[in-house]
Amino acid sequence: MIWLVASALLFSIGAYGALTRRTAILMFLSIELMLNAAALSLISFSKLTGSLEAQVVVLFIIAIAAAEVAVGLGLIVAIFRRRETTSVDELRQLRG
Amino acid sequence: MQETFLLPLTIALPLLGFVLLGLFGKRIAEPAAGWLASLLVLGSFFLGLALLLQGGASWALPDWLPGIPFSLHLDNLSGVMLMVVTGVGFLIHVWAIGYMHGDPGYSRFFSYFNLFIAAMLVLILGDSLPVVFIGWEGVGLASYLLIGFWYHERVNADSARKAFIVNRIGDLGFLLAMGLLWSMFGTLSISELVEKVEAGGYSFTTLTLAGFFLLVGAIGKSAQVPLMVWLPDAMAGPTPVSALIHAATMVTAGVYLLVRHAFILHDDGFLSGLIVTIGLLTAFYGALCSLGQWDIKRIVAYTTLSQLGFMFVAVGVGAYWVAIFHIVTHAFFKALMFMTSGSVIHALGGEQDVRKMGGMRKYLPATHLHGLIATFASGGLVPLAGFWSKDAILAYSFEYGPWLWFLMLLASVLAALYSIRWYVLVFWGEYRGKEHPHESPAVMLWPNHILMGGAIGVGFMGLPYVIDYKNFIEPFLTKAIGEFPHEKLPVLTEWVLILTSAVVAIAALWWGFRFFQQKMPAWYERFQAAALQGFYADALYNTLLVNPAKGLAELLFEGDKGLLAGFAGLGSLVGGLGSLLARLETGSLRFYLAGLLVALVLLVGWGVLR
Amino acid sequence: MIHVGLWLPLLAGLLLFMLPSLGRTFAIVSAAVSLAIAVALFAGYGGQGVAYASQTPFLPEVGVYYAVGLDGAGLLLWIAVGLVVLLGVWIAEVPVRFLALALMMQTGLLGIFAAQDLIFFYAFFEATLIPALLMLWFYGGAERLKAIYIFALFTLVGSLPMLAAIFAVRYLGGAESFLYTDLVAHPLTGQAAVLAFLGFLVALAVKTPLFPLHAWLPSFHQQNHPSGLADAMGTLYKVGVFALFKWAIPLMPEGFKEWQGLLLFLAAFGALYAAWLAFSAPDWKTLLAYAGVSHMGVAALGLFSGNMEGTVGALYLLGASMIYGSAMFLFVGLVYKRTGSLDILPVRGLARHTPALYVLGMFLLMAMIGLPGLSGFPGELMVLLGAYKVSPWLTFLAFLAVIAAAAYALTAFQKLFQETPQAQAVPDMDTREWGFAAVTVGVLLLMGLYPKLFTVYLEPLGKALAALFGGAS
Amino acid sequence: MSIGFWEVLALLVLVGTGLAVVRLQNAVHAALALIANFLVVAGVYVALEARFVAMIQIIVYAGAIVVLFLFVIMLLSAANANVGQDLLPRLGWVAALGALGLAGVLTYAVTRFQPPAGTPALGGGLPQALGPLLYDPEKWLYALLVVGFLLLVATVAAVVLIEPERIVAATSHPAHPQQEQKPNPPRAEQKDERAVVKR
Repeated sequence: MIWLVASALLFSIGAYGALTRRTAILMFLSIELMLNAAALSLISFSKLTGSLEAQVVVLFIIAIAAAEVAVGLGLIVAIFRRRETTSVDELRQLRG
Repeated sequence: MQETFLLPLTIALPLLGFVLLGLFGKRIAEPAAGWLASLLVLGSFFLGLALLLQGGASWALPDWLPGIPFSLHLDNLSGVMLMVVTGVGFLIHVWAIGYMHGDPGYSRFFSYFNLFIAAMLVLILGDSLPVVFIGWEGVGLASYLLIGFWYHERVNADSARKAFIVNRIGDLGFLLAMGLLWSMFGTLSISELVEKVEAGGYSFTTLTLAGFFLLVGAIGKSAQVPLMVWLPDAMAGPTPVSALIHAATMVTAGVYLLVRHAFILHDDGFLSGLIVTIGLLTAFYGALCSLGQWDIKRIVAYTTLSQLGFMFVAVGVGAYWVAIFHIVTHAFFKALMFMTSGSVIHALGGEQDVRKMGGMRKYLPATHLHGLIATFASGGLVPLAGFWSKDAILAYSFEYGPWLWFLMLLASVLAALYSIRWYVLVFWGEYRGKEHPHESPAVMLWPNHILMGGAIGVGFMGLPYVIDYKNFIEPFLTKAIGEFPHEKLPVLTEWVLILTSAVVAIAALWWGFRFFQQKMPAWYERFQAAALQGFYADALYNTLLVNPAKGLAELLFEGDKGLLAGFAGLGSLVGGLGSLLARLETGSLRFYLAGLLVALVLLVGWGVLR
Repeated sequence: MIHVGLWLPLLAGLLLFMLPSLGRTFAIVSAAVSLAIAVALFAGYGGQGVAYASQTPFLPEVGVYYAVGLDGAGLLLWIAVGLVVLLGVWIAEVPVRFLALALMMQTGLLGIFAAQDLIFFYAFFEATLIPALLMLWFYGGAERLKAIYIFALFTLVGSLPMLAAIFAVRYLGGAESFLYTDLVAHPLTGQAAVLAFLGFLVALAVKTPLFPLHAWLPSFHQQNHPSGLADAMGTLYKVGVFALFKWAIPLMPEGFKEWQGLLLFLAAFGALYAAWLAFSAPDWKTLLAYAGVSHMGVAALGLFSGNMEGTVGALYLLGASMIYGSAMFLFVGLVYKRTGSLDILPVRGLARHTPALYVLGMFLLMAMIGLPGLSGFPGELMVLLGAYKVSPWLTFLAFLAVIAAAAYALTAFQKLFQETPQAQAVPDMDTREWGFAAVTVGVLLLMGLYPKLFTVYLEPLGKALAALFGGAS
Repeated sequence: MSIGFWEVLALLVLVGTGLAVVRLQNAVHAALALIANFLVVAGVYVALEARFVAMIQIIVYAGAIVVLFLFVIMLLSAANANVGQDLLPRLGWVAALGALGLAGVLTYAVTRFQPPAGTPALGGGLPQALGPLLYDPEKWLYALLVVGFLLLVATVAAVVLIEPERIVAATSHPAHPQQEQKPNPPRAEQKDERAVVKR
């Protein structure tokens, strides 16, 4: 049960970070934290309900996170090469 | 009575002329086009005559529309009308061959003319009301085309349009009559309606309403008060048009329609009173206006109006055969009057102002004779055609009420006056213009000779019973119209009436003959000024109806734009909301994330706390 | 054959759109073949009921079938559509892709009239919008975007309630499928019918167009290509009366009864209103747009009368007005070709140089204002006979438009053709235009003089509709 | 489950390193804090009978992914978190409030969770227990294959993203003209459209 609370706290901290961090890399780090919190909650539930399926799902989460990081960091590098910045506040082309 | 396809053939002949001349008009040389059209009408005449002598004919295409056949029916009533339309029509066609000589639209003219004859025949022969209506609007179309024949001038085009629109008011009455009769009886065939009306079992008030609607139609077509304004303007068309359509045939179609529906009208005090009133008003209005005109054709047009009023009175008092009788005599003498006018116009190279005429009896002896006879017939001189038919109307009016007889006598005095005024201004005095008048060619004279014969002789088929106990036309027509109880006046009264009207007509003609040769007194000048404007009826209608209607049209048009703006406003409400929301799209990633977080809190909170 | 007739125009249109080098001849051949098929179907029609019916499961789980078939009204309208498309691709001087769009639109229109499954009807009803919008988008006038916006707003917003009502009809009515036969056997009743009818009504009133939802029409016509082809197709798209007759009223007779009074009034008032303000129209397309609103008001009045005469009149008038209305737009296109403008003023006096065009215009105009003997009249008369039974006063109101129609039509006509002796010289009709004129005038006369050709097949439909309301005739 | 000393300590370390990840101004430090966090999480996994997952967590997450982060930070010299201008300075408050609210809501939610009685053993979360699940076509086999494919695609994508010019140049072909050579759509029409939307 305590690990569920821990996961909730980590998730919230990650969300806070995602909002307050202004460089893309650190924002990404915060998001990894949130992802991890979700995995933690899954493992906790696995323990509480005795289901191995949740652990399988966590494996998938980790694999997909790897893919996501590869693409995400690739994007960051590509954007940096074009605009010489990693600040997300300066990337505002998508406004209505 | 036989079922025969020859009946539609009478219509098809002039229609063929319309098609041929319309399509190949340019390739048919000038006189040929006119003769082709004329002969086709003559063919129709003989075909119709043959069928009539065989005792009538009918033809029908059942279920032309659901429950409505396309049926034609030739009985004595429609037979007489057919004779007039094709007979007089043929003469006017022939006359027009001369009159329209050299016009660039020569074959177009005859094509329209034939279209008119065909439509008029449909109107006359139709047994099913929608078929009658085809003819009814068909003659309206032909009239529109012919009034605006020289459409390059705006005034002609305007007149044509006015005639069509005003006629459409009457047509609406006709349409509503059809709707009402259909809802009452479930049939629109006149022959079946007769039986159903006799059978009874309906509300008489509703039948009165049906009669009223028919009357509205008749008023429009026959240019009665208050829809009379189009007829004088219709003189913008070529003179043969005025003679054929706006004197002899089309304008009498309203009277014909009422007579056809005598079975609806005859028992109805309200309707007959209304018809008499309208007829009287028109008779006086036309007569008075005619006395103030300077345009030779407008003079005659207003006299037509007045004579149509006489016919309406005849219908109103229940003298249906007399109305038709007057149509016949009127067709002859009024066509003659118009064509005499036309000959004079022709002689003077298109001049229509009587102030620039005069003295024509020296230049145009034959035409002068035509004019004289026409004047006498129209003025009601014994024993010309106009006298007998008018006298019959007067006699029936006396039965209806002596006051009506008196008023009608007054109207016939006016009729004598306007006829003689026309005659005097055109043929007497000295020539006041600068042209070199020349007599018309034979092709224009001969039709007039024949019409003159008619204007003299045709009245003898309807002599009063005191002279000819069993005249020809009354029983002939009554067979088709229906017998309505009618008391004959005592012999003495009848004689007194005949003599009175004869004497009065002679006196009025004589007095008018003297009066219009003098210089006009001041009171007459003032009267003339008002009469020239038709007593301001046009101005009144423009102020009261036409301009407000146009104004309302503009108002509605602007209003409709507003309606669209209103709907577009509803749309832009959504658009406005959208642009409000679009401002949330700041492009800032963190801003979006904040929104995501807030939404997440709210959603999860709602899910958990629910 | 019905399937060929239905899908051939779409295929031809797509092919032509991709290969514009096939040219106008290809479009003409396609349109002629469609018309020939429609005529052949009509000639082979046995009389009663839905003929050439065919039905294939499409989504049988939810009860959607590809079901088509034609009754008397459908055949009449197929012929009208086939004829107008043929005339349009024959005469209009437009880019080839424009013709292709018109052909594609033809399939949608034919589908609307042939569909025997409500979902397919709806699909055709909406799909037809696409080519119509594209024609306006690609080839419209300077302010076409505004017109598109309004057109799309009206039609799309209007269609949503109908979609909802379609499902209401099927599931609340208790039918097994969306097939017409099935739905008619389970009509919706009670309050649900009243609301569902309103849902249909909103969509169909836009396409009738019925006052006050006609407001999109003038700008639609003003902005469309001056050749008139798109306007002609738009005129064919006025399917509201048909859809009300075919679907809305039989499926929800109770709902219709509830709205009948209001609808009669709107139809009658709209007929007069549009005819009256058409007098102030500054250009021909606006004038014709309002004239169309007026005619459809009359047709709707007949349909809403709910008796045999009114229904027959409404359907006949619908078919006739599709032909003369479209032909009028195409005719105005011919005028535009000569004068370069569609404004009614200034006076142009064309008749001196173009007597043949003048005569053609006169025929069309007279058909448009319902002159007896031409195609507009039989329908108007039957509407009158039907409507008078139900409401004499509203009939009177609506048929005041007869007078107004004469006023606006003849006035505009006079300014275009008459007056002005020294008009600018323009060429008269060429061979191609003569062909157009001959066919048009022939059809106007045929429909005006021998309405029996179609009314014998419309009469049973009218009787069936009247029977819904216990009408004896 | 009783809450002992180690649990509390692990919780405190988790929260502490988490806060360090989101607050430290040096990105390298933040990444290192994240590694520490992940290692603790891995320990927790072991305690929760998920040993295989714990190993993967250490190898892939702490080992590979965060190291990748460190690479990029150094590659771009982006160690400083305070770059550019903060365009939304008041967002910090929103974030704090939101995070607190989220924490409260989530905590409330998870504390109300009632575990079912009599939990079966998880087999320690060893590969022997997970393997049959992962490779069972009835269960996760296809998902596993798809994820494998996804990883491949992601790898290729990353390469393409980072080296776009060279790759486009290598694959360019006369039959496929470059994007830059395409004529721009007429500008006027787009303006029209805007005008309508604005109104």
